[in-house]
Amino acid sequence: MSFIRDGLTIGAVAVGAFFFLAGMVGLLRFPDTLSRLHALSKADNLGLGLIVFGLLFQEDELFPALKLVGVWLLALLAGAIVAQLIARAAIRDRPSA
Amino acid sequence: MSAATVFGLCAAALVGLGLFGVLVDPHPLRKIVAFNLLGGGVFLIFGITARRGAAAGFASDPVPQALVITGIVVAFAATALAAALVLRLVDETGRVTLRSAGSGGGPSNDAHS
Amino acid sequence: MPSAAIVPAMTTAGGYLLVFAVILPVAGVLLSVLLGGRYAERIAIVVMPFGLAIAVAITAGVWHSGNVLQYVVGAWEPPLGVAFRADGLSVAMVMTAALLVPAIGWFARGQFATPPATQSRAATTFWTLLLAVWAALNAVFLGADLFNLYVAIEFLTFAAVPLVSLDGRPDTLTAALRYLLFSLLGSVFYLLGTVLLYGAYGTLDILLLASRVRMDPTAWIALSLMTGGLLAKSALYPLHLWLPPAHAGAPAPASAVLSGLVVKAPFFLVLRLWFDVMPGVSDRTAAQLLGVLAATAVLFGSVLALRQARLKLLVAYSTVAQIGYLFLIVPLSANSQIGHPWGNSAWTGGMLQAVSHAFAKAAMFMAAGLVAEALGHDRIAGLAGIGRALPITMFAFALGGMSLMGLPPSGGFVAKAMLLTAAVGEGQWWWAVVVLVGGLLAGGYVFLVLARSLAAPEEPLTLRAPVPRSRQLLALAVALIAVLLGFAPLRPSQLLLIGRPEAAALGVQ
Amino acid sequence: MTLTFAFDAILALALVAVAAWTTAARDMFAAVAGSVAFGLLMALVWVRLAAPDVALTEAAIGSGVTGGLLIAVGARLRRNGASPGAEPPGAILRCTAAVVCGLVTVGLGAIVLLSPEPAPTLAPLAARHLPQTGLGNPVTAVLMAYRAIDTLLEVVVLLLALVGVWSLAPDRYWGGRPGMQQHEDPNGVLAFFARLLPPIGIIVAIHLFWVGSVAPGGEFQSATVVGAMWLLAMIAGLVDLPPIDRPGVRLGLVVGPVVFIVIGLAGTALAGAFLAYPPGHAKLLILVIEIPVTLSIAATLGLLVVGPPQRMPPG
Repeated sequence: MSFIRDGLTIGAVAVGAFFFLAGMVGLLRFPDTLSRLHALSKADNLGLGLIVFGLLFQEDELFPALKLVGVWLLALLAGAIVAQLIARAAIRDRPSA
Repeated sequence: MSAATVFGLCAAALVGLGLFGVLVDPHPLRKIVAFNLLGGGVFLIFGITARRGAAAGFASDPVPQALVITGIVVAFAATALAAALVLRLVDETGRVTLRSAGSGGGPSNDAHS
Repeated sequence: MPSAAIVPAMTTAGGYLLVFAVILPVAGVLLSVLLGGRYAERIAIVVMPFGLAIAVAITAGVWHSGNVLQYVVGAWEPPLGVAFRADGLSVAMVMTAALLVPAIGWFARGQFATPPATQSRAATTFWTLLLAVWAALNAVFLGADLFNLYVAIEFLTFAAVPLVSLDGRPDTLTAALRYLLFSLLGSVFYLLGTVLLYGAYGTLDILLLASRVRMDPTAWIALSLMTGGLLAKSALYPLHLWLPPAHAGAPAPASAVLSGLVVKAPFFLVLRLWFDVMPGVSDRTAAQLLGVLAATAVLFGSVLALRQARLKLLVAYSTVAQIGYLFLIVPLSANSQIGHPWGNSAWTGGMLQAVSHAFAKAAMFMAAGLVAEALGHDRIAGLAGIGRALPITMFAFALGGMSLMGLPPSGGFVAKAMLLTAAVGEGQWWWAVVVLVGGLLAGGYVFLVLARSLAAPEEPLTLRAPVPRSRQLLALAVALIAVLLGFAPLRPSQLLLIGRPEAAALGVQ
Repeated sequence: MTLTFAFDAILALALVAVAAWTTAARDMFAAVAGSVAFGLLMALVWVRLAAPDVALTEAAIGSGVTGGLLIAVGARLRRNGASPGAEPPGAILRCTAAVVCGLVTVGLGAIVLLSPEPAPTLAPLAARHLPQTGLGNPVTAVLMAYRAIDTLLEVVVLLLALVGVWSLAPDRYWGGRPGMQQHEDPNGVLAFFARLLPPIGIIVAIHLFWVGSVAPGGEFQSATVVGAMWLLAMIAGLVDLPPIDRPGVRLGLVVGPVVFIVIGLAGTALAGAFLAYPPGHAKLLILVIEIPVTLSIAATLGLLVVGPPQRMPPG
């Protein structure tokens, strides 16, 4: 039983970590602020979601598991808002505008 | 080599780096940033002291941990005061520098009347 | 051996006074913040007599019992808890602060008086921070726990730095920022040494640490780091660069606090470290090295003071020089041939220098402030005639200067004479030369000012503002204390020995 | 074992690398961003050193509030177009500094390697007296009981920093509102965020506060979250920045240390020493102190970030 749980955790966390890696590459390689932001927020939200999903298998109790989900939701919310704000600032400061 | 030793060496490097930044960076705000790195290194030494003092069922000696919490708060207070000084200085002069009429040890300090 | 009775875990009779000495001014600070500018001055004035009374009570307690007062905070015994401890050394400094702070406060009423129903930024801040400085000084002088002392010196930093930039001019802002950076750097090195000692010996209490500390590399490195940090805070050459602009730029009452009292706190901690925490760790070379810095400070600071064109900068540079004298204690007593550092007259001489300089320098800054108020400037070249216009003020300046020079019968004379005696007695005559040359140079810059002020002005001197006689008399009173200290006996003082281990066994009278 | 060691080693290297990058970065803003990343990595290190209380404090204050403050200052410097008024020091000075820093690093490293492991510790003493405090978290016991005097003085230090920051206001603005820029767009995303988050934040803060007596958490971490929520609301323009001489503001700032001192003095009468707690009531009294202290720290942190008054006082 614990073998299956561990396997699921490892799988989900590994895929999540891959998304983080992809986001990082995007951040470093993409040409302008908006596309970098795109790469980063997509990868972050998905990556963190998968990691939280993977960790849920390690939790036996309900409350800590809910806390984990709460962490993901808050990060999602903050990420979305901050991405919005950065994007607006980027459009406002765009040299052509 | 234990985790405490690894982070201890890391702390030694941070203290050196932070001190270098405080000493040579001409920009006051960056001196403050470097000072926070230096402080981080010093706090880490508390951390490894605490970790090496694990006993009585505690994974880490609580006394140095509490001292670090105090230290972090004091460091923030220092950052805030220094930042406010830098901002006021910029408002007054439009420049960010520690060199002014009052600088240096020479006798030419009577620039203002 | 009465000192053997000091147990770190015991609260002595009257020990609660030590906590009150710290908490009372803190309460004043809180009240000032709560009620705001209208009341800050009144709160400070009300707190002062009580603070003085507490200091007198502590002094009486130590003197009568002939032993340390101690308070274990929260009844949690060290090493887990924190203690406050008052020995002879603490008492001397606590008493100095308790006399000077009210005197400076009274003096400052002329400058920072708050008209009813209005608030002013500088006045509110000054009164709040004056009490904060007092609380911090008491915490430093009475602290017996290395980390508690760290909090105390940071407390002092945050109280002292804004005093420098009260007028908000760009050059004082720069001076304040530099003071802050030097001071923070000093504190962080002190903190680093503290944690190294804790990691090696498992306690922060000074007495416990003294009984456990060994001559090993950790102790040695910790001592160097902490000493280096404290030297930056006390502006010993070559870490003095921040001091002159900061002390000269602050308003006169603030300068008096900073130069007279605040720089003494890190010096005090250096003494604690070298003589109480790690008496065996310091070796002769390190002590001589510190002596070289001290001697350079005396000579270099005095020469620069001579070359200043402004009165307040001259007084500030003379602080750099006078701090040098303080640190001569270390080479002269750390490896005393008598066997115990405090058996040597350098110990008493150095402490007397700390105390008499506090009064002398405060008086000189007060006088310089009054001159600047009266003339609207403090250029030394433009002082002609001020001696006749403000005779009391210039007399106060001269008396303070007399103590700096070391002319009899001032406190500075006795202090320097004792340092000389010790230098000769220890066979380290080269420090005696420094003391003498420093005295001559001090004579030079004091006479420079006096001669200028007594000269006949080219055109009749018009004072920009009237200077109240009460403020002049206050400066004079403070200067007189510095002179009266000269009637202290020319031998190791019994009071300063209270709480020194083995002092009783030594049989010094 | 080897895997955790590898993780620690990578973490340590990353920390040093970020620090080096922060020191070397040419752009000041990059340096500020680097210091935020540094704080977050530090928080991870604290977890690895079995110090979760410190990790929370570091993340909240060391990285969060400090980072926010530095970003705000950096942005204002950039907006003002402040020119860097000084050149870096000459090569000789840099080399000397490098040698000094190298010596400090080597000396510290040597101590780290030479120090005994296990080290002397106060953990057994702290554990033995823990029942007297009624607390379950030994770090809170150190902060609020064994070394409560440090905590009391430190809260006042924070307040003094605020007095110092306020003293930097131009005279005409004394008593007025701080000058932090607000983004007043009631329908913007930020305003939405600032309406949505504070209730959650307050719950988190209460949780952190409550568990602090038995588990990692406590008044400093909780206060930071409260302060951050307040800041968010101020930045989003939902609440105005308070004038610094408003009595409520002043009361909020001092209520913590005042209650601390009052209960400490009561201890002199009831338990025989300043800041001692009568047996059996320690936990309750500590809680009574912690609630106002949390409020005061939150107010102080928030006001430290928004800076000195920059607008005319009302009336």
